[in-house]
Amino acid sequence: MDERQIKNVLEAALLAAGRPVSLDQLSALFGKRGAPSRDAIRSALATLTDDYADRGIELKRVASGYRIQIRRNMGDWLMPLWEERAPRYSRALLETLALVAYRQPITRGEIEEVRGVAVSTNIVRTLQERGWIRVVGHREVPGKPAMFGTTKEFLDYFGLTRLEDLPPLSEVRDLEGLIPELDFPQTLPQQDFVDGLSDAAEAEEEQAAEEEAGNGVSVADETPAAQVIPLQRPESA
Amino acid sequence: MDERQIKNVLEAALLAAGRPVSLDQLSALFGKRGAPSRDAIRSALATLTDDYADRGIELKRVASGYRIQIRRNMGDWLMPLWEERAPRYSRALLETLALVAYRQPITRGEIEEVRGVAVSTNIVRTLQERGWIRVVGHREVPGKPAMFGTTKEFLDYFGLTRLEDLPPLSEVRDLEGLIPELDFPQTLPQQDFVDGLSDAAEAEEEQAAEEEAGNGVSVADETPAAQVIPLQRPESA
Amino acid sequence: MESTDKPHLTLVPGMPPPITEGPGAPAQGEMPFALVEGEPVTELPRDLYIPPHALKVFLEAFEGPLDLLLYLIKRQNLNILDIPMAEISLQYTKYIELMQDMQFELAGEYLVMAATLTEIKSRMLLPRSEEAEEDEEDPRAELVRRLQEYERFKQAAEGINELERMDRDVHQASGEVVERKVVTKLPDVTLKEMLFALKAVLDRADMYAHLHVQREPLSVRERMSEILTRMQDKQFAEFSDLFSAEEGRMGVAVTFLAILELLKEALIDIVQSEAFGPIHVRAATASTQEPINQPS
Repeated sequence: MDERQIKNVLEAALLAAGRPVSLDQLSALFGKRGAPSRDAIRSALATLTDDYADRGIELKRVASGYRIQIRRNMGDWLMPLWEERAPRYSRALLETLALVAYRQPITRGEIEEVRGVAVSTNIVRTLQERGWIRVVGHREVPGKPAMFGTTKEFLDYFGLTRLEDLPPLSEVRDLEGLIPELDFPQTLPQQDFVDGLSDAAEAEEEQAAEEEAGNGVSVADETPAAQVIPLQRPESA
Repeated sequence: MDERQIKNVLEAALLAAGRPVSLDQLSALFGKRGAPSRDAIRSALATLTDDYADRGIELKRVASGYRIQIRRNMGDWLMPLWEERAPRYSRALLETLALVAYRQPITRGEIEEVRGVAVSTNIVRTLQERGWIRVVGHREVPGKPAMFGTTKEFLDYFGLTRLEDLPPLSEVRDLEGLIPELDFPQTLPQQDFVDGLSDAAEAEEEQAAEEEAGNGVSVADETPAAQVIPLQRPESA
Repeated sequence: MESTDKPHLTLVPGMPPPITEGPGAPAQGEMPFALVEGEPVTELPRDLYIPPHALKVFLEAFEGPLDLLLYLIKRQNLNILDIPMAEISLQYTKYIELMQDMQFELAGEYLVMAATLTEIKSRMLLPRSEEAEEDEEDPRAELVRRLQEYERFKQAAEGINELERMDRDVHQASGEVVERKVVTKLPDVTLKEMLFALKAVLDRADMYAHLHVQREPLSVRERMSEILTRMQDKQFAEFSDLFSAEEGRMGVAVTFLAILELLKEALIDIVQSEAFGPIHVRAATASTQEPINQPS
């Protein structure tokens, strides 16, 4: 049995095990008669180490034996492999975001007043971590509550150049009427959005439907709204 | 980025994942800017296949992507590593699985019709738990029985890329001598397979497979194993 | 079991794998299909007689009546297309009787098959007119079709069993990942989703009117946030610094409205330390509330 063969068996064993294998265990693979000496095995392991020298894997000796591991410097490359998909945002979060956008600077208490329910710390934290809202000051009332405003990242994400590009509230109020202007798919009842928000599959279908329907027609959220929506400035009250 | 680097990333990713990784996922490792083309990735995978040619491991293409696996002929060597033997499956289970694979979508009643005996709930449950079959719909007959189909995991487990890779069903021997008026289909209609591939992703993979074949890129399963590893069988103790 | 005309029996489920080493091991290619009292049975009985102690194991090896019939046909090297019905149904019935004598838990399917065989046999024995013969198909046809169909899938099952199987024939290769950098892909939100959420909340609260949300254009709201942010960075800002000539008349107006609104909401203070001196803007603090010169 030549070294190449020994090396092949060792490599297969280490990769099959996916955990450290001791020299004894490696040696036991070859049976008794005609088994390579421990030195021969060590030498084959050394060659294997050299084989991996400029590769993304390495042969490492650890307490309980030898293992083949992914080199540390490969970590960044492999990140997409472990990518986890976060669950979709709740309706409460979207409502909070919308209120911050339209009513900034606004405190949590004021959001709660409009929504009629408490806004969880979690929602505020999620929106801050996402970089869409930030604390812009504190209101001078007891407790000095933080006031939130939207960020440039928020505008970038939604393809807006300025906050003003958001449709005025009067039009949000009458979203159905706004739909044609926004190139919203006509067939999509409003209910679908509100109720279906948690359903990722549905949302994907919607998106697919839009792409299909939109032969050259830009979808509202992908195009700077300024070009798409010929909105009038809201009348002052 | 030269091919050696691409190859190193791919190898590390496949070994790190410990499961099949699709071409899309492999492609995503390289980010967007300056990413190698799919052809470059396929070409690197082909080189990797060649690298492993006389080794104990091989790059295999299965339904859900590529995986690096220990070659079949290494099994005897590595036996001491496995603490438990792979489960044996009963003929009843394998026959049921065969019917689902070749005749999907198929109901339990239809399986029983061919096999001439009742299919135990246990078998169906085991196959579902293994993730090899799943309910793909219900037949519009009284009782609305579930129809079963095979999964990508089934293909992965048996080292197949698509259903067509299954060994062909034996042809029905000619009945003409006995009953000329009977018109038996000579071969299994191809639709049996094609219908089963309702999964769009699967269809895509197939296309990719075809493209790959067209590129003249050979992957492990196309290489005769005999040429590959000239290892002796381990001596019996 | 090398020739194909011998029965296609595989190992009885639950039996140990074939012994390939050690003394007394059967020669290569001769696989026991069952172990009876520890002794491997490598050959199927040539005729109906089966040692009683082996019968149960033997019969359990069949997957049903079709499987048993296929075995009977193959054992006698008969052409499946030309089954001698009388002989086959006799043999089949004898096995059924054996099973019943053994109190073998007999599936109903076996009895149904026995009845079918008897029926076919009787139909074949009955004389038929030429006309009838033309109309009727061979009574064996349906049985043959079922046997053939079953045989195909029996072979297909064997084919699947021989496929390179994960964890049995091949194994996933994996390297250890010492440190995993897990990233979470954040959910996507569309503008529409947000707008509909807003509409929902407004509809629900119906506080549209008294919120006076549309009192100021959004640009003023945005500017309010900007000014407040500047106040956070530095305690003071010079009033004139808040305006940018490049924004034009409209921009100046927006900034001015924003400052007024902030002032009204008591979010900023405006201070002027001396007449005609520079006006400073600062974040409001309850303790440092001072009289201010409010520009009008």
